[in-house]
Amino acid sequence: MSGAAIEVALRLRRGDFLLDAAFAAPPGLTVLFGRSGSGKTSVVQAVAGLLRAEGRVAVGGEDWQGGGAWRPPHRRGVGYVFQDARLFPHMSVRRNLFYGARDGRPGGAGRVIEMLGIGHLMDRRPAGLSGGERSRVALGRALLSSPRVILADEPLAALDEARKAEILPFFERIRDEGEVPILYVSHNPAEVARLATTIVAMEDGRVTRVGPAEEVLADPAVTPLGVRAAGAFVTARLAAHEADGLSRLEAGGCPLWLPRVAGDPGAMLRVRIDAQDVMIALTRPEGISALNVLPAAVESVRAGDGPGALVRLATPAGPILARITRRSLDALGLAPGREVFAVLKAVSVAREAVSGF
Amino acid sequence: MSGAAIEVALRLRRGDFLLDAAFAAPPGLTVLFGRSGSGKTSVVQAVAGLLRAEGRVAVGGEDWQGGGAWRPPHRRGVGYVFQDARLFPHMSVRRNLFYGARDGRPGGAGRVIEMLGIGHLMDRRPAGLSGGERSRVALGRALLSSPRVILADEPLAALDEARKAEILPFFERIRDEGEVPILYVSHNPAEVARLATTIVAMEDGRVTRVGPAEEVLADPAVTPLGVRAAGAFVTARLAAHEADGLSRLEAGGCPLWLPRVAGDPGAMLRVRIDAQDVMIALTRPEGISALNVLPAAVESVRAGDGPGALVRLATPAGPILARITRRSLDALGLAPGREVFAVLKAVSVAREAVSGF
Amino acid sequence: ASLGGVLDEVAAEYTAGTGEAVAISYAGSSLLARQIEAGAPADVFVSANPDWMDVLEEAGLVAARTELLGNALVLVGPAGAPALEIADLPAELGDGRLAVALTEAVPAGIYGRAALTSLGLWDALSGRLAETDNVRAALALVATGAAPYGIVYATDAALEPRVAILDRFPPESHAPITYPAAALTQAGAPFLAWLRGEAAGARFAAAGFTLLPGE
Amino acid sequence: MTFLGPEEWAAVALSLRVAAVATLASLPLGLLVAHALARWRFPGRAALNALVHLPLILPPVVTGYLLLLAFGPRAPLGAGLEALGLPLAFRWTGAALASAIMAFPLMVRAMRLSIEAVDPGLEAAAATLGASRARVFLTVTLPLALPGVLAGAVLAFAKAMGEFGATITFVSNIPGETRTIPSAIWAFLQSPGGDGAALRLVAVSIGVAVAALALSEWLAQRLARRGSA
Amino acid sequence: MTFLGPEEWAAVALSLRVAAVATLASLPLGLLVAHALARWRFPGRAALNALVHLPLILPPVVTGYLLLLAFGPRAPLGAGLEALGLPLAFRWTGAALASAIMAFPLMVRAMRLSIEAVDPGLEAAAATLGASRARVFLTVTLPLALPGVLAGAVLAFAKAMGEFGATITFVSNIPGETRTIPSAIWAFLQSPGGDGAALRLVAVSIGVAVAALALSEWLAQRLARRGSA
Ligand SMILES: Nc1ncnc2c1ncn2[C@@H]1O[C@H](COP(=O)(O)OP(=O)(O)OP(=O)(O)O)[C@@H](O)[C@H]1O
Ligand SMILES: Nc1ncnc2c1ncn2[C@@H]1O[C@H](COP(=O)(O)OP(=O)(O)OP(=O)(O)O)[C@@H](O)[C@H]1O
Ligand SMILES: [Mg+2]
Ligand SMILES: [Mg+2]
Repeated sequence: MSGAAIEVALRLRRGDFLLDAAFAAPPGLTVLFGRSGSGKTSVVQAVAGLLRAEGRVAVGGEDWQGGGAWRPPHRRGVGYVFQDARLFPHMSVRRNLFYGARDGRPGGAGRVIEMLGIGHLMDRRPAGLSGGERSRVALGRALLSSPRVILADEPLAALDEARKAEILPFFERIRDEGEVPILYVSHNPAEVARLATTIVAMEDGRVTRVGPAEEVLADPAVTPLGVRAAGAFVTARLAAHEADGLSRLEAGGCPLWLPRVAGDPGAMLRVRIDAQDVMIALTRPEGISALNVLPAAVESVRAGDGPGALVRLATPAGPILARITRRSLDALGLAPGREVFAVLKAVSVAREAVSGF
Repeated sequence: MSGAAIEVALRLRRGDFLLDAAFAAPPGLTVLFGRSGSGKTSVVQAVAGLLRAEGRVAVGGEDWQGGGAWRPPHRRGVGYVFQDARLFPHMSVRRNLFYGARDGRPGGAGRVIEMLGIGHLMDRRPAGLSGGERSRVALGRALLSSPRVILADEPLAALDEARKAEILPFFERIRDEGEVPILYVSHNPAEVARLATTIVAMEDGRVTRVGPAEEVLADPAVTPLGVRAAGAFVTARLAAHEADGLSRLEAGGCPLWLPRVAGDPGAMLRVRIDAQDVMIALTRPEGISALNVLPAAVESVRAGDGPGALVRLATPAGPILARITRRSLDALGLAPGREVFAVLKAVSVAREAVSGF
Repeated sequence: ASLGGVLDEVAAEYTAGTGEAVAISYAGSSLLARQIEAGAPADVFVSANPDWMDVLEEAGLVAARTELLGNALVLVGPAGAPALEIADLPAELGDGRLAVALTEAVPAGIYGRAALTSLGLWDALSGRLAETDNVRAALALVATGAAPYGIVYATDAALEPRVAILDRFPPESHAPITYPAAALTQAGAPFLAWLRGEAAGARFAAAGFTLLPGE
Repeated sequence: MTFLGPEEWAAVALSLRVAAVATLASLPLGLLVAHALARWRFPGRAALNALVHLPLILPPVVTGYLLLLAFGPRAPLGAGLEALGLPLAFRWTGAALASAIMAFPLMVRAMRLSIEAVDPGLEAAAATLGASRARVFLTVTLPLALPGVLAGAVLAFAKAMGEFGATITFVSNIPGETRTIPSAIWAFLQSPGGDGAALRLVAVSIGVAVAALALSEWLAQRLARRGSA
Repeated sequence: MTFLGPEEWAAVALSLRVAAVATLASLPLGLLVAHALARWRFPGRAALNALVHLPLILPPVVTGYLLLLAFGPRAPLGAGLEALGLPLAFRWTGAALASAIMAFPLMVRAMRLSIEAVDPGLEAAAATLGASRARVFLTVTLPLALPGVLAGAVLAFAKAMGEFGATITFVSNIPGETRTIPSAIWAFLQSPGGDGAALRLVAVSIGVAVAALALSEWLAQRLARRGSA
């Protein structure tokens, strides 16, 4: 596949475990997703050249291995954030951070250090750090090595929500600049939903699904992340920041109010709307605290085995998903073609769910 | 304080960092909560006797240290799940699991192993495990040592949601049996909200807030977990499991429909309702997919600096919180005393948010 | 130590003749003397160094002593080297070294030093020595070519094909080289007598030793 | 066997016995000392460390001579041990003692290095699981330090096979009792014409050592494999 | 100084020089060999391992004799080195060579143990950060193996201070040039009445070694402290 930023076709045996994974991902952030033990770290290590797998690895159009060729790890230029931090215990945090910085302090180092909140730790050794501090330094070390690809294996698992919220935009920025592809392992549905350009779902060493995040997450038939992660992406233009702390967006002519989002008026934004946060009403509701009401038509209905059902709605803003109970489905008589209203609380749209292009 | 299951008053210097933390927690699960580097692991290590802090530690009414006395770690009987797994690299998973099992295979071992999904790994060595597999074995090892207190330092951080969902009820069961107190470190608001009996919030080595989880989480003035974690607990009786997969609960005379919960009809349950999932309507909404509508009266209103506001509502089921925009607050004219309706989607109440007593 | 080999043969004959086994412990004279002092279960002591025998005698450990054997000191060079007068050594040595056992500690070295001194060569040669911990090591230096010349016992020189005897030191240039032997216990007397016997004498003579009349 | 004469065989057998006994008998003490030096803080630690290294620093003759003074039949210690049924002077047991002492610094250093490399966090983990100090040592520290224990044993065995100066000084060079391979080689080298026999013994010595090395490397590899799968 | 005579002082000074040079000069090769034995797989690895251990197994005299055969002035190797300005025969340089070779197995073993204990995951991490094999070795493996390097150096130094048999056989005993402390001690012990002088040198020897040990322990502690804070 041409235009792919990361192309991988690997075969590898580790004891009883057989890895046989192939996928190609466009520029941006590719999430490797799957249960514990499904082979995510194995794929990442093979891309870094640390596990010698058979098959092909190509990044940014360069062949790193395949057809007998083999580029050794130190010439691959990966920024690998290990699942275990793997800091050098005999070096200070500073020396750890700049170990991979080929020529001194790379530009932007200050920004990275500030974002990670590790400025006050520079002279410590890893043994004197807390778990989360260690994982932040490990992240910084990989980012500061001016990598050609970032391999991040659960980089935020040990961090608190506030810190995560500070780091996520950084990944988004790299993703949106599009120059350095990112291969990102995560178990966190919110993180995946927010960051992913492409999702690669793994199971038992094999790839069970690859596709653009929008598609994979909005496909009610495939919910590798669990049904609670189902949702849709809406493209909207940022119209104005309003006085009471809300931002007004416009999507297909409909206004959409969200808690203040980042960006200048006029910017195009991508907003993720979780199926779980959408209610369906037969008449436009009045006197209710939900601010966003979109006219919609039921496109399809998919009832599962449990009490829930996923309803796909066509709105002027694009298709969105709603997750409701089967009881409501019946009570409201929802069937394809039915005209309804989609109701969405402004505060339900997490700040993390909005990103630029 | 008498009746406390865990009592701690510690002073310790680690480089620049000063730990000065005291709290007493009743039986159940005590969450240590705080940003990375705030001293959570230090407290846990001091309770285990691995860090020699000045001060007092008493667990289950026994004094472990204080007043010159010192009980060495191996006689404290803690089941410590380390932040880094710390498995013995030269032993098989089986030998790791049963290392602390004083007399052979403790009863219930099979159940723990199955819950953790590590039965097929028993003959492997830790080097042959994935990150999540390692953390599961570490959890199993601590649980199988028949501890007098469980110290769990971010035990689930490396696990996928499905696995977490399998393990959380296990912690709940131990919590609810009440015999083995648990000190639990976590960054995950959903986990905290679901598990905590008591919350200890830490900042910079000091305890900034201790209290029953219901109080701490429902107090709009203190949201150590971030405003998105605010919520209230409602006590309800499980009335019936209905045919379409929903369970009917009764709380203060009001019916509450939730996706099927565990338990037999008649059981008393504790249901956590996130402030974020509650909408407010001036009239009882009709023709809408939300199943749960409770009559309510506004008790208090707290508008923050941002676009949001927390509204405390008195309902027949007890007080609940709603998080809405300031704009809606104004549009609906909400003020203390006002009669309204609280609207809650059945699917919004996560399965994890319901637990027995 | 220079007695190794011959002594084994002599002891084997003794065993064959009397049926009594003999165990021989080879080591430097100083070492053996110290071990005897410390209580080693030895019956007979044959020493290359009369001084150490004196020490034992003074300590009252010696039952009967006799001067068993004598030896001669020779100048050796690599096999095939032209003959050389000892007196010409200083001139011929060039920047090479003269291999010799320790001149202050090891008997062969002590004799060598005395001989060089009485020949008036000590001052010229004392700075050009390569001293070793035993005669065999000195011999090895010559045999391997590390040192062009060496002073060793005649008995050692005779059995090393890579060296040739260039000259002999006059016996009067140094104290007589004697190997005193002593019975340390009553049990040692018969073997000591055997050592002085004819069969043993023939063996020692064949190995190049001179037989001393005793006392 | 035509390659070696009966006396030479006796020396080989004796050396093997001496080296094996020296190695095995000093192993427990070596472990204890190594653990103490690696992990304990106590007064006299520096002195113990120096004492352990002494045999390395002193010329072997001196060590042998000191042994003779301490354990000779006339010395109280030696006499006492003899009364207890463990005669050392001029016996192979004494050769084993001399070899063990000469090899001790090598053994202790290797073990100590490996013990120091064991992650104290794992020992702490074992303690939280209820293991006493002794159990922690036996089940965690020792197994993880096995590469060093093995290396220490191999070094000690090799050193014991090669030890000469202290041995000959302490227990002399008595065929069948204390004439080990090195003593025999030395004796052969001293007597004119003994080079051939010396060479044969050197060859045997090398053979034994190479076999011991190969065995230890194989064991170490098994250990390593065990650790990684 | 009245404690030691000028000749004895010369022996002490010489021993220090020989031991220091032997230790420092063999350090790089020791590291290389230790790294090779610890981490590389190549044909001849077992043979190299055996070769390194040989000086431990062989009686020192034999090693000295072999050195004589290899590095004597008549031997091509020895002659070649002499032509290059590095004469060994009867020179203190030769004594250093003999000591270095005798100490080599101890040095290599200690270094190898420490190198084997370095987490390969850290070396892999360094490689992902663009470090070449040489840089990985110099910035990660070597610093982390420093305890073993230090231990190896100390062992080698101590051994070199005590080495006697191979040295005297190879370079004999020339006052001021090759008469090291052990040679002097040995010589004193040979003559009745030399014990006093020998004892004084033994004391000096112990003093030097204890100082070296103390220095190394202090360095090791600094290293350890560095690693944990
Ligand atoms: N050896 C040390 N020397 C100096 N400071 C230390 C040392 N060990 C820990 N600290 C500091 O102590 C503080 C508390 O560490 P601790 O491990 O208890 O944090 P934590 O709350 O568990 O954080 P995390 O969530 O990141 O695991 C941190 O700021 C850390 O930098
Ligand atoms: N050395 C080994 N021998 C045998 N099996 C191994 C070995 N290393 C890894 N495995 C197995 O390979 C599988 C994939 O491991 P990998 O580390 O890639 O999983 P992962 O998807 O990263 O899991 P996690 O989310 O738990 O980190 C696991 O089932 C693991 O048990
Ligand atoms: Mg992984
Ligand atoms: Mg921590």
